[in-house]
Amino acid sequence: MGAVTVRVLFFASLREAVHEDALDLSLPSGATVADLRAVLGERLSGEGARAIADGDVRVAVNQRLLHSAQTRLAAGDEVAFLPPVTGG
Amino acid sequence: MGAVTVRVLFFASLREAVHEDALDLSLPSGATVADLRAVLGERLSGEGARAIADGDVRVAVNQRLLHSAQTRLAAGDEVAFLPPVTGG
Amino acid sequence: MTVSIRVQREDFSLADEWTALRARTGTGSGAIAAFAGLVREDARGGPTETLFLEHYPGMTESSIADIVREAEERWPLDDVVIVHRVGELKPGDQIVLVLVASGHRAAAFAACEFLMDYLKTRAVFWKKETRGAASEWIRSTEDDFERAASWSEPGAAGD
Amino acid sequence: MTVSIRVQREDFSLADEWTALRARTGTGSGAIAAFAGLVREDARGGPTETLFLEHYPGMTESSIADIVREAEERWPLDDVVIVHRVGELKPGDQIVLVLVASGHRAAAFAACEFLMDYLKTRAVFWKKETRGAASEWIRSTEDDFERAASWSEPGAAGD
Repeated sequence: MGAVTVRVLFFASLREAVHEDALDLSLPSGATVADLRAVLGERLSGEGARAIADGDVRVAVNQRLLHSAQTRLAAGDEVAFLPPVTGG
Repeated sequence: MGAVTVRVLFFASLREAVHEDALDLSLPSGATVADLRAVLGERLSGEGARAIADGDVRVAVNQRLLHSAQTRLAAGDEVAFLPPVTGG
Repeated sequence: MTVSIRVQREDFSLADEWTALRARTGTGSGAIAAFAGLVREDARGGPTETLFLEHYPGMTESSIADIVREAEERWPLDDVVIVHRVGELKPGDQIVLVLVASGHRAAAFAACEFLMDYLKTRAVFWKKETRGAASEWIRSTEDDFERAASWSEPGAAGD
Repeated sequence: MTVSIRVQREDFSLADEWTALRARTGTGSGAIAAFAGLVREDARGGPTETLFLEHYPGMTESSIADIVREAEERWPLDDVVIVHRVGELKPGDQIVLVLVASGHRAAAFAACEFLMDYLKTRAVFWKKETRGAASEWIRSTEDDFERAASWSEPGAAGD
């Protein structure tokens, strides 16, 4: 069992709270989105961790909104944290 | 009691049936739209007379649709015979 | 509120009307809805059809102005432009243009559609279709007659 | 059916988009509805406000494409153009343009309004308002949240 590297994106208010618009994260094979959230919670600053933990935040994997936090991630996946959209 | 001269206009299919787009008509003072219709019925060709007698034809005096055939006409009035409008 | 109503033989340019409206409304109007109607190709595949449109100069414009006033009472509008062509038109030619500027998206859409509905069914125009050698004045559809009933004043029947 | 969806920092020209659409549709489409949204002046008379719009490149466009497909299923459409700006915008700037060509007037209007409703409330954009020295990300209104509920997949809650 190796590791998978995924690309994590932050948008709008989350981008500002995290002070990054993207980062690459290495996770154990078989890691789920819930696992990724836990890793991020430790790695980010308090402000960033609180922002992505907000109940309104949605996660998209490869540009599709997630059905379940138990979705397993694969190498090269793009995982985006999205605050509620406001429209244009 | 003198006479009043009114301008009579015909549009679309009525213009074609009457073979005129406009004519000036002299009527006795106090003449109504019903009187004008009677005068036109004698003066126009059979085709023109039948066309303006059609129940769908509306009459406008000075560009306002008529409420009553008993409306009296005044000198210089513009009396228009309108087939049903079709929109643009 | 600026209202411009023109019935003309000449073609019109949406781009020019749009630019002029933008210059008048400045930054005050958040929403501009536009509609253009064109002469459609003959769907039945017959010989190319031409359309001849006739109006009653003066009355057509003032009855359109009445409807614009009705729209103004219903919705908050900043600017309305209506251009309607008359004379001989071919498939692909532009017939009608309506532009409506408002502070509100829903008002701009609703007023634009309301005005187009009036223009296409109840406005004082008459249409003649020519298909090859045959030409005829178009009769309103039954639906149009019903809509048109509200256009004539009460008591007009039988005149 | 031609669909063009662009999210861009650059301004757009309604006239150019219109001319290109007319060239594509030829004489087949009888009805073209258009809508442009502009940044409104600050109604409260405060310091001039700037708006910053952010999107998710790729996902924003593909979610708009999904909605265009939904519109195509509901109405007979010939051509759809959507241009949406992102980045920093000032009062009077154009934000969004939607053009819809159809054989039918009602379909063109309905689809144009349907697409605008999506773009203004549920599309993947985030807005930040700057008023003087203060700036904040706009929260959706309650109404927008309700509309947005149908956007996320069942089971997404709690993710």
